[in-house]
Amino acid sequence: MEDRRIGVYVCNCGTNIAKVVDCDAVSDFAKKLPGVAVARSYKYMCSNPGQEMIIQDIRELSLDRVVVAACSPRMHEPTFRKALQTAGINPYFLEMANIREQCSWVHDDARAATDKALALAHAAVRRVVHHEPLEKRFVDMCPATLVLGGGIAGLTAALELSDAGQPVFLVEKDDHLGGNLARVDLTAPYLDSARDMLADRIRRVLESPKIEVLLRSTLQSLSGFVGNFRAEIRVGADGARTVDVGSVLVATGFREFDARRIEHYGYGRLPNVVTSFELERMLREGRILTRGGRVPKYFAMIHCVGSRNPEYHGYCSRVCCMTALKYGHEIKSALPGAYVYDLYIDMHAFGKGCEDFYRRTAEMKTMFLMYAKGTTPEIVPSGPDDDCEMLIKVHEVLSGEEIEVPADLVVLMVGMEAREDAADVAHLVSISQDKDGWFIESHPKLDPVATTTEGVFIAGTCQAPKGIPGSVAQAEAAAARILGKISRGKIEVDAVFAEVDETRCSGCRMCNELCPYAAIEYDAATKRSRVISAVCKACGCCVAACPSGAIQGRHFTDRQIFSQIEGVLEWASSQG
Amino acid sequence: MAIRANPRLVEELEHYGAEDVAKCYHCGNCSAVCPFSREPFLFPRKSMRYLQMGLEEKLLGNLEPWLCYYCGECSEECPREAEPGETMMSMRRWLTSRYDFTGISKLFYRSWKAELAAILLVALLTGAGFLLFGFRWGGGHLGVYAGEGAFLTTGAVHVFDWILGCVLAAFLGINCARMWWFSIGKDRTLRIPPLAYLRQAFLLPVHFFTQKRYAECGKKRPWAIHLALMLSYTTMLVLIMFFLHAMHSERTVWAAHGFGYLATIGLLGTSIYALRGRIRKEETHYKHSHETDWIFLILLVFVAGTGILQNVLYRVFHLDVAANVVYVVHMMGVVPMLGLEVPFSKWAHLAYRPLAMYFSELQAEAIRERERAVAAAGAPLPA
Amino acid sequence: MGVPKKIGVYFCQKEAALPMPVDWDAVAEYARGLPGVAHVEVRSPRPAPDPEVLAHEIKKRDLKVVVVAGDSPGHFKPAFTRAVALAGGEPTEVRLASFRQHGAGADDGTERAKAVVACAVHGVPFGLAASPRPTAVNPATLVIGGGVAGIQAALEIADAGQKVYLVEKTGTIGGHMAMFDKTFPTLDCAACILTPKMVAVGQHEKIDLMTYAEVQDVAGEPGAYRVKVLKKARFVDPDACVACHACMEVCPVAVPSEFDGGITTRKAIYMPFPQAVPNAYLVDAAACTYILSGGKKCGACLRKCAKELIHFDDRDEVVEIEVGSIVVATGYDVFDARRIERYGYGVHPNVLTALEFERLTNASGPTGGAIVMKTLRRNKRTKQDEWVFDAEGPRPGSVAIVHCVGSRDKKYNPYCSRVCCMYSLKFAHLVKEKLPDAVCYEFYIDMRAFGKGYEEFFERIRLEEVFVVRGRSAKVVEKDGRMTIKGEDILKDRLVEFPVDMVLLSVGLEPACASDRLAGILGIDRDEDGWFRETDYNIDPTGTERGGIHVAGVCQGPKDIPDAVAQASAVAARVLKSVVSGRGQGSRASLTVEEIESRARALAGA
Amino acid sequence: MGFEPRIVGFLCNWCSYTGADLAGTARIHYAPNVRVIRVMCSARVDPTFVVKALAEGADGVLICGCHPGDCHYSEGNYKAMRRFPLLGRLLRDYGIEEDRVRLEWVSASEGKRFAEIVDDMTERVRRLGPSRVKTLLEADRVER
Amino acid sequence: MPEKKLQIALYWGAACGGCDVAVLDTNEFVIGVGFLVDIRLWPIAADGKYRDVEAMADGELDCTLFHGAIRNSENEHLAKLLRRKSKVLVALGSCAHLGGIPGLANQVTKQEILERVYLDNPSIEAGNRVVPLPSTRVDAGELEIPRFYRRVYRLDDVVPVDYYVPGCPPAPEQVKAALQALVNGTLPPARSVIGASNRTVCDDCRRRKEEKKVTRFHRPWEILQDPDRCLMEQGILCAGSATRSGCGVRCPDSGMPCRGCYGPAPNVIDQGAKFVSAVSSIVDSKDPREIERILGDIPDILGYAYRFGLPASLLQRSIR
Repeated sequence: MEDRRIGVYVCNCGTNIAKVVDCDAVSDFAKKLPGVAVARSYKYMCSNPGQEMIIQDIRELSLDRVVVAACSPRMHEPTFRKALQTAGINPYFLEMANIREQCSWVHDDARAATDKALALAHAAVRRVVHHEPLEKRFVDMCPATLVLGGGIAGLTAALELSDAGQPVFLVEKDDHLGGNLARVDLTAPYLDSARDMLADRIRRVLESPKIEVLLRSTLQSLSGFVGNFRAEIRVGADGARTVDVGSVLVATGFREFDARRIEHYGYGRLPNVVTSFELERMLREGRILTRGGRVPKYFAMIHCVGSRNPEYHGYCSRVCCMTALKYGHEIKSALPGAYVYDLYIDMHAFGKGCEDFYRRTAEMKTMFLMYAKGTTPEIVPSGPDDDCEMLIKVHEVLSGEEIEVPADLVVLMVGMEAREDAADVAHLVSISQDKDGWFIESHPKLDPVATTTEGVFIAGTCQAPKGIPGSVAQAEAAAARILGKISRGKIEVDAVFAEVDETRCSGCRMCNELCPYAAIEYDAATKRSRVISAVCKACGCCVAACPSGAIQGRHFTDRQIFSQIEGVLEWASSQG
Repeated sequence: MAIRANPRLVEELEHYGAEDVAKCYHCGNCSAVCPFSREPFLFPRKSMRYLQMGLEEKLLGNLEPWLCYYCGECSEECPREAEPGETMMSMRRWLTSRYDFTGISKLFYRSWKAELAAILLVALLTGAGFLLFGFRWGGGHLGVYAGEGAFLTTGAVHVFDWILGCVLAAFLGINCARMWWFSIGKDRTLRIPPLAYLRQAFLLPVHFFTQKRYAECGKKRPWAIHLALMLSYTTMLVLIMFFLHAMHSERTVWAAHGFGYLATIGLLGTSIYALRGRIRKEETHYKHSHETDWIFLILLVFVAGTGILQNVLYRVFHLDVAANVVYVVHMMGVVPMLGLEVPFSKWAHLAYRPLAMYFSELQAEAIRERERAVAAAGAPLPA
Repeated sequence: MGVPKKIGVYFCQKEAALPMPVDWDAVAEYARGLPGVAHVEVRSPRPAPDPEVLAHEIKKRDLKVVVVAGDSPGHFKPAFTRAVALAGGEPTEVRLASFRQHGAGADDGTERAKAVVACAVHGVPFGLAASPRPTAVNPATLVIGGGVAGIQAALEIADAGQKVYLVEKTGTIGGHMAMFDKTFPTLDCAACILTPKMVAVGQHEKIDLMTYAEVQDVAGEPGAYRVKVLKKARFVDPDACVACHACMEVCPVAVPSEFDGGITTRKAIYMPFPQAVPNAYLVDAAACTYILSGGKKCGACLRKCAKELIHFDDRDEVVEIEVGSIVVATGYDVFDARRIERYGYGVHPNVLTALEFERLTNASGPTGGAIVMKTLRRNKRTKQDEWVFDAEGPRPGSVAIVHCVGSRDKKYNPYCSRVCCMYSLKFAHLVKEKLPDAVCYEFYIDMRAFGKGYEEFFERIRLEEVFVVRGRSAKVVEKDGRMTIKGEDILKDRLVEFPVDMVLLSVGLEPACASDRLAGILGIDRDEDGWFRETDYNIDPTGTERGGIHVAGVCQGPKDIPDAVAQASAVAARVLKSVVSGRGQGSRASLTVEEIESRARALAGA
Repeated sequence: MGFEPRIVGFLCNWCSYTGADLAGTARIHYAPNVRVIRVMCSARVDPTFVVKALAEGADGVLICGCHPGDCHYSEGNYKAMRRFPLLGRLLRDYGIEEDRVRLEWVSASEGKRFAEIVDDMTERVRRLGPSRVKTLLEADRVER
Repeated sequence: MPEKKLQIALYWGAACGGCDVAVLDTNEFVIGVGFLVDIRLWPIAADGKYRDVEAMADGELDCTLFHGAIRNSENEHLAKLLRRKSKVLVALGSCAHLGGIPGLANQVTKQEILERVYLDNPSIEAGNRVVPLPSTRVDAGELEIPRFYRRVYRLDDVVPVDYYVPGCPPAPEQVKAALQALVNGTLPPARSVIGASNRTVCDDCRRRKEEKKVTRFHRPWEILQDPDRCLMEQGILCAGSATRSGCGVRCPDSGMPCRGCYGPAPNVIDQGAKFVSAVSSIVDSKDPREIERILGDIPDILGYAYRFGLPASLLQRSIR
């Protein structure tokens, strides 16, 4: 260690640093530190001459470590790393001391600032001694993708990938493609044909030579890591397939809320209380009748069935309002003399064209009745003189009145909920679920399709309730991620990651659950944990937690940080 | 007890001009911008709501439409163009038809052809009647307009006026009584002490003659126009009912005629202004016109025009024959206008609106009293 | 094919349908000539089709298949479905031929409509028969707009190893998101999640970042566009500038800061914000004394810059680039609250728009995140009194937040801006967090808390004792010397008048002002509200009729950050797909009716 | 000269270090007593680092991470949050004053907050006086 | 058979004598040892005087097994003396290695100890307030007793140590192995830990390990434990993961958690801090109050974390 040849470069940043920090004092001080071969102070280290100076010194003085005391590493670390690389030494042999943003710009006492700069420079010198050469590595990327779920999201992603020439295995539990959308006839707000858009996609998928569709199939197990997954799939009753894939897209969709759970709506008990999907079928078949075979006159849509109610699901299912409005239009088209009521809480008509659709539904004299969140309308039998099957009683909040409306057909706008097998899927592909059972994305804002498991993506309603455009966009976004990885052929693994020293790991599994990216694998046979470096994001959580010191985080090793601690303090104690 | 909603009412109200009420999504903007809306009468949103839901009973007892003077601010600010102002107007028409026990009003509002036919019929009957009277029974001459031997004697006309007036007052009185019943009488929860009726009675003439509430609107011109029209009309009514002799005298009685001319000019001017407004549709409250509005305005212009024409013909040009003919024609306008418009159509509001001001004050007082009682009893106020 | 089916084609229109450049009679005539068509009927808007009458007709004519054609034929489909069912037919044999959905809004509307009808008659989805011919594709991509959507799309494409030109109008990337304090519903800090992405863009070797630049002209065809980009003079070399602030400190000019929503000022030589990418200064030529005086006055910065990087002789330059795909991510402008006079914006000093409040409450804002009222202060330079934010200023004791300002309103923007409910709730939260004693009112119409975790956030706000008033407030007035907000509390059946110290207007989103021009340059459509039109609302929310040009983010329609990001990534998929496979997507406009019809015929036979 | 505390700061790269940089770009002045060591995430801060710093003579240790829910690594800061109470108790048992070690959340936009925290901490540590750890350890040292 | 028997000494500093018992627990082996070595000093088993040791030539002893910590001047003196006389000095057991249980006294001051033992102790007769002093004047002259130090040291703190055999007490087999290596001359390079593994107790623990998420900590007697499952996962604070193995997993095998007597794993500098880090990492909550509650179940964290090694920790002692 003592024979290190360290170069220390103190940037004046014009006067930005030099105005407050005595840069020459810093370089003079550094010169005397053990291992320091050269120390210089210069006007602009980041400028070309500045970088040239470093490069030249590395070559001529055979420096093997470099410290730059300048601005924040967040600004110029890449610049100087490049300079080291140009000079022919490992770019990670660099350490920066931030004496601008965190020193000269925030202090006006020149002495104190210079002291601080000295301490920081000292720490950097101490640290850089322990820097190790790190290389970016690459792992293979298998171009095939496993898509779970043959609904609109799965179909879209499969098509995007296969159109780009990449193989896809599309696994669908059912015996046909289309998922929940196959049950829908028209879509809100433009009343376009869902059937056409599905027919188009299904046909393309089936005709694509790159897509292998596995119907009546389920994923049995998934092993490996990004770029190198192996999936076992059960096909049909007793077939089995093992496929190697580089990425997995989970697009398993949703299931509808079971309206039976809200007993007082009487679904399953009252003949003319139906779910939205049942009305959808009536409309699609052109047979809109009560159970008794009568053409209904009064339709009541009850919104938020199972949604926005803490007893069932606290969240909004996002599409039901627009679907109910759509039914309003459809009913008036199929039965021009019918009356439609919408019993709603808040009208969620937020998409493109949706507010307009809402307005037009209102213009068609759909009667909107607002009930309060936390309450529910009540369905009661009609009297002998009524010309309807049932009456709905509701505390209507916009008028403040208790009112009743006649109804022949009550339509329960059932919300979406996570599928019953979501937990199994989550476990198989090691992703997490939120409290409602939806799969959790890597970052709600900036990474809505990735998961914390590298190489596993989610799209569509398995992530959260959403409409068709949202599902399609997400599916394509996931395809973009996958294509991005495939198109580079290899997966670049950052040089900085955590690694387990297997000779020291005792398999205590303390770390296993800590990694948000599931980068830590436990091998039951050897009783050792292992960090999949391709998946690791180098946060260092496991490093800090490992009670046996078996995990080390590259470029942020205990050794390096200890030296830094000693560096900032030792100097200070000797000076002050 | 739950009230039954009726999806058909909103369809029915279309006949009365409420075409856009279904568009309302209840943002509450209108009630808040309305210069007249104040507790406990929050309108127009709430009335719109009752209408959307078809709560007929609620609407029938609702005086709020009468508290609205259609200044148009609500409609201007409505984000959905649901035309709350026009909806209130339509509700006034509907209420008029409901107060009217004969059902004639309903017929007129639902069919402008029926109204027009009725007007023509009454006009023809009136014309025929006056001609018969003039030529046969009155003993006058077509060549004499005023004084001795006049074609239509003042006395006879005066008697006719009073008979007509009494008939109209009877109709209107019954309708007003119905209005009271719907809005106050039927509601058992409202306790109004008899004295309160007396105490607040001053509101009737005040609102009748000043429409002072209209003046609370941000824009003053509509109020001024309306006031001019109302005062002109009232002046004319007083002149005709009480000073017909003076009006009819051979010489010009400026004390009467001065007012007469002023009132006629007022009537003509304001109604022409209103007609022009309804054609141009620049002002919000003129944007939507029901057929009955046109009929009424045309009648008004016609009556005022013929009224002044006969005067001018007689007094300026001394053309007695022409004046008499115009007089008959004038009466053919006046009688249907008064006979049909006052009890059964638009003109009824001259009675309903001051009454509504009066009743609503009584209601408000009773509501406040009830709330005070509830508060005193310690029960929580409705949130 | 066997015996041709008896097909009936019904042209139906709604009264309110938009005027479309379609000659219906010509299309009807064309439909008559299609195989199997037994009956063609152009229906007038009124009366609406009566299923029972239709059933009778269908039975009489023995139609086996019904094609409903028109702008939005879905509106009539249930009637026809029921009619066919009543007539004993197969309800699945009712097909739609939607002109609007399939882009018959362009100049060749009639031709497109014919093709749409032909596909429906053949029973082939239009998208299948009319998929554009693939083109060769230049692997480079142009991304227009450096907001979060543009950044995401650029990174996504560049990370896959493809060249990207990112053109941004202002001096830095970051867009609106960089201005935000927290993002709903997780309340994570916008800068924390955005700046790493911005830095990544700035440092990406595959991204050619052109800030302070505008697209001037686009020529060529899908897969091979030639784009002229106007690079406005920055007057400071962004690569060499070390962001030392020395120049800014001496600049005597102060103009409203765009980044701070106008609530603070910046200099004529400025960096939009401290984390700007590129992290360098630029000169606002419209404000700089030196430039305006032709070099006769000032020049203080010139003398101050130790690196001598300020070059006032810089000129705008036009560069031409060649790209295969273009991603449009130009974002939005916010609604100008001055347009609604009754809210008193611009009259009452403490009526703020959402963006202003974002900056006020931002830790990097003028008050360090303290929520204060504006106070009157004399400007030493102009000798005038000004309303300014001062970190030590008085804290508002009551704040009202008004939803839907400019949105859901036929007079302004009829559409829902989609994000305001949530950001308003966020504001309420921030107010309660920073000023626990402050009274906070929210005036809303519908609480559109529809996304993941949104409803829970709304519940949380309620627990924080924010007064949530259902009823959009009507106006802000001065009453007894205090600002007062008036509205109807619908659920409580009261007219309310709250004296408030501060009013926040939740202004909606509007298409960016230049989007009209850009649509012209790019040859893409805008919808009636001004947003760029996508190929298909549902299944192609990012494509445009012009092949190789994609839309992402809010410029296609209001959306929140997750949706904008997802869409931006989706666009990247489209671009990467074409680059990886070498097959770009051509314009659909290049297909003729005959071609589509023959393809549909072939597909139907297959 | 009075006592100038020596404080070691462990700042997470994504929020707090960026926030500290922002304080710089915004020229927000604060006490020069904190010497920053950058870590990728507050979860990397091993309690050992804290005791090491104290043993080496630090008068205070400041740990800063992203606000809860904001972590660049989803939930690293929660791990820091979990470790802190137990570490605090450990230090208390050692007799080290509570104010010497602090865990704070600083976002990338909170340059001002960072400055305030540093000032406040410096002031509190200044009031506590120099840490006795190192002096005592040195005094205890036995000649071998 | 070597020509000359090995000369060894066994000595105890501040210790309980358990390590001696551990030596004896090697059973018949220790008798065999007797044939191979001369035990020159072993206070617990044989008579011997300090002056005999002082009389030895430097390096005369081949090896000294020193157990016990350094608490007073006598301990230090003998440690230094034996160091001088021995070729090889072995720190036997936790006390010599890390400070051991006596090291827990570093939580309090010398003053507090004296007060507690001699003044505040309930077993002390009322009025008896005698505190020993290093030197007392009696009729016979100046009476000296060893000086009581401010704190406890490890052996290593006062003399350079060649080998460390951890454990409280060291497992007899490990003692046996160490003695055997000594006799056979197969000792590893100096300054290393012998008689222990390079991994932690978990490596040898037979209990099933799964994923760790703890919402409540229990004392061992508070719950009915699953005998096959990791104690930590059951909420029993077990230091096994942070402790060198070699003990034979005696505690967890008998249903008690590991207390950490073998000291930190080779790469770990501060056993207690690492343990705190690991334990708190697996607390399953994101709510500060909840976290406090869960961790609140752990009593006396300093005692737990450094039960056998407080003087070996980075901070070594309480600064009160």
